[in-house]
Amino acid sequence: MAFVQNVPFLCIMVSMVSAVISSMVPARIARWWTVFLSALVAALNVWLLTFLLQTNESYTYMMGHFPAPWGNELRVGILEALMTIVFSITILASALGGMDKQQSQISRPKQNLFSVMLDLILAGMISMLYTNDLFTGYVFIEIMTLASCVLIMARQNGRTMVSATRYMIMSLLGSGLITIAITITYSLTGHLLMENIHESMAALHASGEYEVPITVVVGLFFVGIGIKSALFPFHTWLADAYSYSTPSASSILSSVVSKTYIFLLIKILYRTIGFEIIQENRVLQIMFVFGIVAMMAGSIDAIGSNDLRRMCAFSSVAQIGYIYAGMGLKLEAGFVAALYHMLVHSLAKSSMFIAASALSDVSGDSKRFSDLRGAGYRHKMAGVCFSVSAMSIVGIPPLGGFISKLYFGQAAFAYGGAHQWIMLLALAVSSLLNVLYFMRTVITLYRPPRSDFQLPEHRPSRRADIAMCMMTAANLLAGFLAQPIVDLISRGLAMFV
Amino acid sequence: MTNRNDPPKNRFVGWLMGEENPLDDELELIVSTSQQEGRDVLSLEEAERQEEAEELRREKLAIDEKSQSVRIHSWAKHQGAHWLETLYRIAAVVLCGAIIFFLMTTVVALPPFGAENNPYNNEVSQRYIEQGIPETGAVNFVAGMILDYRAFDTFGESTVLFVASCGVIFLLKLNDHSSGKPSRAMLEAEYDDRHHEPKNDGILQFAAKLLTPVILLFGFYIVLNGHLSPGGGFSGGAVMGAGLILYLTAFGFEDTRRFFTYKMTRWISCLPLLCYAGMKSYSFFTGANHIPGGVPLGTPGAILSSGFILPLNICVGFIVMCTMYTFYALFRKGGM
Amino acid sequence: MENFWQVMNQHLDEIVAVILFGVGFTTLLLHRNLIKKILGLNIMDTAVYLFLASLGYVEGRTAPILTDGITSAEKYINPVPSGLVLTGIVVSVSVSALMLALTIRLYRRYHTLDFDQITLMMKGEDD
Amino acid sequence: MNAFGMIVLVFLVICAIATSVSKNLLVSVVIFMAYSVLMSIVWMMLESPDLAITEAAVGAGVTSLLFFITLKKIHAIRGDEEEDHHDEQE
Repeated sequence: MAFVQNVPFLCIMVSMVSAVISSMVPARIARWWTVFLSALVAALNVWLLTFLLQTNESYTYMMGHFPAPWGNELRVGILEALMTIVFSITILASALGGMDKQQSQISRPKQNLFSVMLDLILAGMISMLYTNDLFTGYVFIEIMTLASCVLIMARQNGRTMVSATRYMIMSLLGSGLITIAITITYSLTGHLLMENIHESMAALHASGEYEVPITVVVGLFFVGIGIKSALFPFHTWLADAYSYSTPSASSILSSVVSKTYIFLLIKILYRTIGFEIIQENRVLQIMFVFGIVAMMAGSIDAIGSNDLRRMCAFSSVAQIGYIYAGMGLKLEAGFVAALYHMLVHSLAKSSMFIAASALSDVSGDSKRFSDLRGAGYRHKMAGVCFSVSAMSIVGIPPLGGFISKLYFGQAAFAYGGAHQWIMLLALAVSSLLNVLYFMRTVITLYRPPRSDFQLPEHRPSRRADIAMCMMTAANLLAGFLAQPIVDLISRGLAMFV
Repeated sequence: MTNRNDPPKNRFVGWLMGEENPLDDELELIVSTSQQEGRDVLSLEEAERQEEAEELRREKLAIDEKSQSVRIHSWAKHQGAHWLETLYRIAAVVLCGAIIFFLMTTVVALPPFGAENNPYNNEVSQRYIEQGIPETGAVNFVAGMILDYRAFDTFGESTVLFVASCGVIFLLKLNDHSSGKPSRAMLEAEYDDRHHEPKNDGILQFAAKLLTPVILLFGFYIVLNGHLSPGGGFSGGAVMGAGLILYLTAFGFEDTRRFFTYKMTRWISCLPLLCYAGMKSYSFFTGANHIPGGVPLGTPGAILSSGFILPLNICVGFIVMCTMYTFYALFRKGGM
Repeated sequence: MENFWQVMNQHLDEIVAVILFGVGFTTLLLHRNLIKKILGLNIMDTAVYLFLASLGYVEGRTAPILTDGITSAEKYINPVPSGLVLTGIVVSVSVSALMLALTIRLYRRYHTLDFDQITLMMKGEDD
Repeated sequence: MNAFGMIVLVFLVICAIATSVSKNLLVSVVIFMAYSVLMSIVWMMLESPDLAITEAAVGAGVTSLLFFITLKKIHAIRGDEEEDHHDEQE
C-alpha cells in the first residue's frame, strides 16, 4: 500500500485533533491554523488525485483491522478527491475572508471556538465525502449540523439565535427521517456498508421482494437530506441564517455544508441503493418536480428581497433546485451536470458572500440596496468579484455557470419527452429571473451614491480581498477548464459503482 | 397613464436601479431641506435647542416605527395571517399523517419481529459474536463491536459530545473581564444562583455526603467493567456526572470550585479525547496498512484484557463526565 | 381480523415505535413552546431507537454478553443495533443540551418561550 | 410478547401523548422522565442491557436534569420566595 493512500484518513484525524487542540489555544493561532489546515488538506488531496489518475482505480481503506462487512471503511475515488479539493479551498477562502469580521463580531474569549467549529466542519466534510458506511455518514451529518448551528449563532444577536433554533428544529426533523431510513435499510439488508447494501438491494430488486419499503427508504433519504440542504419548501430556516451570521459562516454553509449533504445523497442513491433501482423509482420524479419548483421559487424570492445577502441566500435556494432537478433526470448526464454545478456554485457563492460583506462594510454596515449605491466604486475589488460571480451564476458564456446550464440542457435533451421541455423552459425562465435580480444588484453597485451619502469609516480587509480574488480566479478557471473537470467527474462517477 | 400613479415601467426601472420604494428619495429630500432652513436662520442657541428637539423627534419616530412594525406584525398574526397559520397546522397534521401512514405500511411489510432467519441476522453479527473474543478480547460483544470493529463511528460520537459542549459554552459561558475581576453579568448570575438554589440544606447535604462517593464508585465500576458487563464509557460517565451534579447541588460552587475550575474541566475533557484519537489513529493506521497491531488482548474475562477497549472506555467515561458537569454548571450559572 | 392480530403480534414493537415517532413529530411541529418542541424531539429520537433496537431482538436468545463460555451465534441476539442505538442516544442528549441552551438565551432576550411570538418580536427589532 | 411487555408498551404511548398534551411544563418533564424509565425497561426486555443502563443514566438522569435546570432558569418552576425582579438583559 502506497503511503499516499493514507491521505483521507490523515486528513480526517488531523482536522479532528486540531479541532480539539484549537479549543485550548489562543484565538489567533487557532484562526491561522484553520487556514493552514484547509490548505494542507487541499494539497494532500491534490497529491492523492494525481495518484488516483495514474492508477485509475478506486480503493477502499479499512478503518481498523477488520475487512469490509465488519469494520468501518473509507472509499477513495477520483470524484471524492476532486470534491474534497474544491470544498477545502472554499473553506480556506471563507476562513481567510471572514477573519477580520470574525474578530469584530464575535466576543473575544469565544473566538477560538469558532475556529474549532470550522475545523470540525472540515473533518465532517472529508469524512462524509469519503465514507463507505451509512451510519458513519449519519454520525458526521450530526457533527456538521451541530457545528453549523454554532456557526450561525456565533454572532450572538436575536436574529441569528432565532434562525439557529429554526435551523436546528428543521435539521433534527431531517435527521430523524434519515435515521429511520437507515434503520429500514438495515432491516432489509443486514448491512451498513454501502457496497454490501448495494449487493443485497440488487438481489431484493431482482426477486421483487420489499418493493414498498425500498421506495419509502429512497423517499425518506430524499426528504431528510432535502430538509438539511434547504430544498425549496423546507428552506424557511435559510434566509435569516445566511443573511445575519458572520460572512464566513454563511459562505461555508451555503457552499460547503449543503453541498456535502447533497453529495451524500448522490452517494446513497447511486452507490447504496443502486442506479438501476433508482431509475425505476417514482421518487426521482418527485425530486425533479421539487427541483423545478425550487428553481422558480428561489429566484422569485430573491427578486422580492431588498437585502443583498438575503438575495444571495434565496439565489442559493434556486441553485440547489438546479442540482435536484438535474439529479431527477435519472441519467448519468444529469448527475454529471449536478456535480459540476455543485462545484461551480460553491466557488461562486463563497466569493459572493465575502464580497457582499465587504460591500456592505463600505456602505455604513448596511446591506440594503438603497445604501449600497456606488459601493462598487468605493470597494473596487469587491465590486468586480461580486459581478464576476453573479455573471457566473447567471450563465454568461466563458464562466462556469454557463457550462453547467449547458450540461443540464444536454441531459434534458438526452432524456427527451415532457421532461425535456419542462427542464428547458425552467432553465430559461430561471436564468431570466437570475439576470433580473443580479442586473439590479450590479447596476445598484455602480450607480452614483445618494447626494447626502457620507463615506463611513471602515477598515479595509486585505485578507478578504485575497480570498475574494482567489475564489473568483478559481471560478474563472473552473469555466475555462470545464471540459477536463467534467471528464474527471464522469470518470469518477464511472468508478463509483 | 395618470399622474397620480407612477407608470409601471418607471417603477420597474426604479426597482432595477436598486430603489426599494420610488418615493423614498422625495421624502428624504423634504426632511433635509427643512433641516437646512433651520440651520440657516436660527441662532446658535436656538439651533442647539432645535437639534435637541430634532433628536427627540427622531427617537420618537424610531419608537413609533418600531411599535408600528410590531403592530403590523401583531395585526398580521391576529387577522391577516390567521388563515396562514391554520394552513400551516393543517399541513403539518397532513404531513405527520402521511409519514405515519407510509411508515406503517413499510413496517408491516418488513421481516417479522424476533424471527431467527431475518436478513440482518447474517454473517456480520455472527462474526461479531463468534470471533469477537479472539479478535477483540471483550466478553461484552457490544463493547467489542463499538470500540473495535466499528470504532470510527464511536469516535465520531465522542466528537458530537465535544461539539455540543463547545456550543453550550459558546451560548452560556459568561465572559470574565480582562482585568480578572468578575463582570456585572457574572455577579448577577452568582446572585441569582444563590437566591434560587438550595443553600445549606441539611438533609440534602447529608444525603449527598452519603451518596456521592457511592455514585462515583458505581459509575467508575461501570466504566472499568465496560468490556465485561453491560455498560461502558457512556453510561458510566453519565452516572459519574450525575454524582458530581448531586454534590454541586448540595454544596454549591464554592466547594466544587476548589477542583473543578473551568480550565480544569476543559483539560479533563480534551486530554482524553486526544488520547482516544491517538489510540484509534494507531489502530486505524496499522489496520489499513496491514501491520499487526501488537496490543496484547489478555485473558478474556480479566479486568486487564481486550487491548485498547479498557483505556478507551476510561477516556470516554471522563469525557462524558466532564461534558455532563459542564452542561449543568453552565446552565445553572454560566460559569464554574 | 385474524390477519390483523397476526400482523400486530409480529410487528408490535415497530408499530409502537412508529406511533411514538408520530407523537414526537407532531409535538415538534405543532407546539409553539420551545421546551415542548425539545421534548417532542427526544420522544421522536427514542422512538427511532426503539425501532432500531427491536431489530436486534431474536425470540429466545440472550443478551450479547458471554455466558457459560458458549460462543455460538445461535445463543445471543444481534449486537449491531445495540451499538448503533448507543451512538444515537449520545447524539440525542448532545442535541437536546444545545437546544436547551438556545432556549435559555432566547428566553433571556425575549422573556417568552412561544417560538412564534419570538419570531414576531425578532422581526420587530433592528439588527 | 407477553402481557407485561404489552402493558409497558401501552404505557409508553400514554406517557408520550401525556408529555405532549400536558399544560404544565414541569409535569411534562416529569412524565418524560417516566417515559425514559419505561423505555429502558423495554430495552431490558429486548435483551439489550447496555442500552437499558445508558438510557436510565442519560435519558432519565442527565437529560431530565438539564430540563429541570432549564425550567428553573426560565422561571417556570417558582420557588416560594418572592418574585424575581431582576431579569438578565443582554
